[in-house]
Amino acid sequence: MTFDVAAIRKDFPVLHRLVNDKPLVYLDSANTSQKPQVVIDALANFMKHGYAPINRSAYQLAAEATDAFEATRSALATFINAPKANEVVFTKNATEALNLVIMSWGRANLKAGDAVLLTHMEHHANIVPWHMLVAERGIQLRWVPLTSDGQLDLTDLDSLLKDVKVFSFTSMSNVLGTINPVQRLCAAAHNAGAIAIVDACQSVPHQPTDVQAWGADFAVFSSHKMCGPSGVGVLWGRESLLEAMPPFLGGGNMIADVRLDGFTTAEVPAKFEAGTPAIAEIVALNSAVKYLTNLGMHNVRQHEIELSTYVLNTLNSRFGDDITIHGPTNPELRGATFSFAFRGIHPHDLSQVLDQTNVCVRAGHHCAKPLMRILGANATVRASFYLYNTTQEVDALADALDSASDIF
Amino acid sequence: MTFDVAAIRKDFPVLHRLVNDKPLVYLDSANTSQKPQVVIDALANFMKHGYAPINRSAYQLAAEATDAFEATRSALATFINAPKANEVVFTKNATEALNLVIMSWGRANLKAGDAVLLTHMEHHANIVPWHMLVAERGIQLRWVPLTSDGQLDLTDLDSLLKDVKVFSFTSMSNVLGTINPVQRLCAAAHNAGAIAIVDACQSVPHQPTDVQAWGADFAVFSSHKMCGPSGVGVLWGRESLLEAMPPFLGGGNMIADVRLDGFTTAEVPAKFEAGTPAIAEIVALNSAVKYLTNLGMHNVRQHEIELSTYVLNTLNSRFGDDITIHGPTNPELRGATFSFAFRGIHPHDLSQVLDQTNVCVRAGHHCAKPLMRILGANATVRASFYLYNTTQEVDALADALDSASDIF
Amino acid sequence: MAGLEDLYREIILDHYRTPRNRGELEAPAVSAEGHNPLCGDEIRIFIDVKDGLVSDVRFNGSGCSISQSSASMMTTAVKGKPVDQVRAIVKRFKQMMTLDEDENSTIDESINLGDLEALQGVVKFPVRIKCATLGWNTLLDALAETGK
Amino acid sequence: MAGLEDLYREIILDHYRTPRNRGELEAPAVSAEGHNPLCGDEIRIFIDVKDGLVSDVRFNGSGCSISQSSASMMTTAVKGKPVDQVRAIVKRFKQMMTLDEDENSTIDESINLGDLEALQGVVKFPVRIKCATLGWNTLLDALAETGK
Ligand SMILES: Cc1ncc(COP(=O)(O)O)c(C=O)c1O
Ligand SMILES: Cc1ncc(COP(=O)(O)O)c(C=O)c1O
Repeated sequence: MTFDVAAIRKDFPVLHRLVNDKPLVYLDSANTSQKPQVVIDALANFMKHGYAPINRSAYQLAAEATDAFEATRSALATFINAPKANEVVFTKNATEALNLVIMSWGRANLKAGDAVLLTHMEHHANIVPWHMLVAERGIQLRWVPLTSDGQLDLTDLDSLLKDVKVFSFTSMSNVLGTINPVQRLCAAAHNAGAIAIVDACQSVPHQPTDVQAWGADFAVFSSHKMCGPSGVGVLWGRESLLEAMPPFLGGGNMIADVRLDGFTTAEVPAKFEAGTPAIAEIVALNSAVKYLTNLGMHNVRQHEIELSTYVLNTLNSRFGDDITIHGPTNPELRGATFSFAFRGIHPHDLSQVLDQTNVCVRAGHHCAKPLMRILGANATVRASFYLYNTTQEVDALADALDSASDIF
Repeated sequence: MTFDVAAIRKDFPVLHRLVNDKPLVYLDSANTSQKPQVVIDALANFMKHGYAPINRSAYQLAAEATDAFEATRSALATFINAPKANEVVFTKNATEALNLVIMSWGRANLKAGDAVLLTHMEHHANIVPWHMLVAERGIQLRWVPLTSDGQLDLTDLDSLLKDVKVFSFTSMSNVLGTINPVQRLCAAAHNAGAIAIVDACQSVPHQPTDVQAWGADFAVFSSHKMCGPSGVGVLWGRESLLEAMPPFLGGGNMIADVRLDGFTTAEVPAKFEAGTPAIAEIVALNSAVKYLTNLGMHNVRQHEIELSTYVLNTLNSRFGDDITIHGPTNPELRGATFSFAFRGIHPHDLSQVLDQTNVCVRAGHHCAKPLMRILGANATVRASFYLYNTTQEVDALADALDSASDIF
Repeated sequence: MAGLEDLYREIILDHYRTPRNRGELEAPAVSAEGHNPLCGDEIRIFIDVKDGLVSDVRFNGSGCSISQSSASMMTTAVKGKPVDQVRAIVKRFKQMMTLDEDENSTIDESINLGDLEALQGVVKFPVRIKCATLGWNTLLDALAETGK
Repeated sequence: MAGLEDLYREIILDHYRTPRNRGELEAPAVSAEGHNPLCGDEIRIFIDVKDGLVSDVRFNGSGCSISQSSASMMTTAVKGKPVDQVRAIVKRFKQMMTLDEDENSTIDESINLGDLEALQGVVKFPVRIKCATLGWNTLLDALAETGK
């Protein structure tokens, strides 16, 4: 099967929207992805004909809703090759999933002086909760530095990992596009006696995922970046670790019993799913997983390697020294997410000009301020591509960049 | 305007679904409500034509999405008469909202020995997080008891409130239907020097809400119980209290700056909204608020008083001593949520039989196990009515109850 | 009532109305407690194991017709049986309660569930499977207690 | 470029390319720092207040054309003016930057914003309003510092 982008684009209604009579060139999928019609339909149809509470009621409508809800859990387990469906915990976004692991596992296992290893390319979601735990517990943070082409500098990894209890890192940088050697990093963590938490937000939507091959202990990602509805995040964790962890949020569904003087918790995953979840969105997420599975994640990855090659060739040949593209230059080592500096034009101004031709890119710090400081920038422009993007859209980006020079 | 239930029912597609050739009699709205077509359309249309990240990107699509998102915040502020839109914080459900207040305000303000007052009719969401804080901080919990007809017994309120730092209570019981005198309780809390947290989950969807008239300090509720999408909760809090509170979840959007050695927080409400929110769902929630506002919350309340009157008359006259309905007998003092015991038939069996005629009721402890113990039951059957329910559906419930006696 | 015959068979209702082996046992008998957090059902199983036999068994607690009758039928099925055979019966019963058979475990056809077969109908009502298995899982917990 | 004339007026680009009053001031001058968490822009405003006059003002930091030009134009507008008048100018400018006028505050028409009127076009680009007001809010913070 060849990957038919033209056919795929038909599945995404928003790509046919004209803004000021011009089509949308959506290059912000690293931020959040667009939604195919099947996902929108699944959501609307469930809300129309099948909406009901899950878990707590015995009537048929509720039983059907529960089955549809749990089917997504199983589908996700298969999608990331998790050993068991009950290792999949639903949260509101990847950020909550990270906070859950960091606070629940962290409070139970980390004490003053314990070391945690992060990297210089982490998203705030994998930094700020650790800072909160530093303030609360007096743990210490260490950082894996970067090479000049935006890869992890692993020269001193073993000494950095010495006495470390947790190594928490991103599988792919949301700024540089760098794909990290997750399997190797998990093995190094385990060798050092640490657990490995993988922030898989940027890789799960874009390439095949196998948490067992990774050898990870926890992984997190978000529905909204993988063609699914907003409002759903996923935490996968090894069952034995999840079982040993204290609960995170307290309330309905996460309990076995509640008395005036205390409570006992339910089994995983319920233990970590307090309150009414995003029922309809989680049901509809299954359609996104099916959509991606049908396309084939290997094909998605291949498409993005081809796009990346085209992006690098086009921008470098058209703009030469006027453009500085951050991150690896080898498309095999990166995803199709490109942060760049262009002719000294401030990113905010640049994105504003690009928007005049409907080229939607993000300007800012991309929730990675420590990395921005290392790049020596307050902000960058980031163009991020996904399965529905085309080489013509790369050309549209390049044309729009050209026109920015008219103003500044 | 008269309240035209027949017209309203047309707005809810699921109510026209036939299960085994019979229409659905959905009596589980205290658990989660059904969705009108306008909300489903708003969600689907936004996902089709307007989906984009909020807050962090400058292009037009994102600016429009941000405006739509923030419009819901303002609409909610108006709906509950909050002084300022930025006092409205989005969470994933009311449970997260309660955990946020309890953990963030609680950790900053409560120390060992401090007393917190709850009531015997609280939902687990307003009990378990407090138990977690008891374990973490050594605070002590006190409880307002109930009268025999399921109202708060306020005889000793002043002595119970002595030296209490927080009084946290539900505005309406999700089991008994009891409507509590929120304004009086907030005033009593303030007199005693305590803050007042109102779990408004069961009242916001069913009657007009005015947090200023209440004099509350915090209030929480859920979108999914008020005709809105699943996956969205709301915390309202006084600006000065929110501003003084430490953050809850750490990550993107909630920061002003992040460095390798620490972070500073954004202003409220961003400070409490880490990560990508339920963008599309929050946008669509605005349609639910508009829908309810157009119906008029006074009319909704009036309709439910009429329904309650009919429920009490019908069940008592048809079943006499065979039925025990918990909670107040005066429809003015209660919402249209009825827990009952019937002819000694176990609630689980009863709800199973009712389901044979598509009468959807919940059997269980309704996330209120302490209250169940006080009622002397492991479980009850609960039939809860909403704006789309009719007196014919009350009759259907009664008929279904009758048929249960054939089996047991 | 149409549709419910499979669930509420006469023998099930009989055990519900007239439970067998209801009560408690004194030490040295051991006991275990089970909860169904979904519906609040609670059950306690007492067993007396002597010379490798489950010489006596009792249950109490409260719950729906399915959980109570299943526990009652369970007591009659295991009372007086060797522990090994009891475990085999539990396994066989739980297999019957599974919608998707576990491919790796073979079904021991030599075990005749007898009256317990009446509970087969519960499988069509997935929410009730936990009710039917509550007493059985609690029995396993009680057996584990005897090993301590 | 079509559609952007309102945003990128010539005078704005001029202040961006050739910022006025860029730099720092030594104590006893005071300073304050402002961030735009959205885009990472940072600005620092230094002011020297003597005898009720903002006798000198400087800014540095980095940011987009709108934040930098607005800060530059702001320095020229307030330098040498009495503190009261400076506050009035800030208020007037922020009114101009508001889409919905605050009904309760009257507009002081006596204050002529001069070149600053060029920034009016920013209002059509709501995301950029925070860029335009960054320097001004930071100036208020710096004024508050002088009171300490
Ligand atoms: C690498 C990475 N980690 C974490 C997140 C946070 O995800 P979310 O906003 O869905 O919580 C993101 C996306 O914003 C990301 O790119
Ligand atoms: C009184 C009350 N409080 C809290 C909750 C929890 O709401 P949610 O499940 O939306 O978090 C509910 C509903 O389940 C409720 O009825």
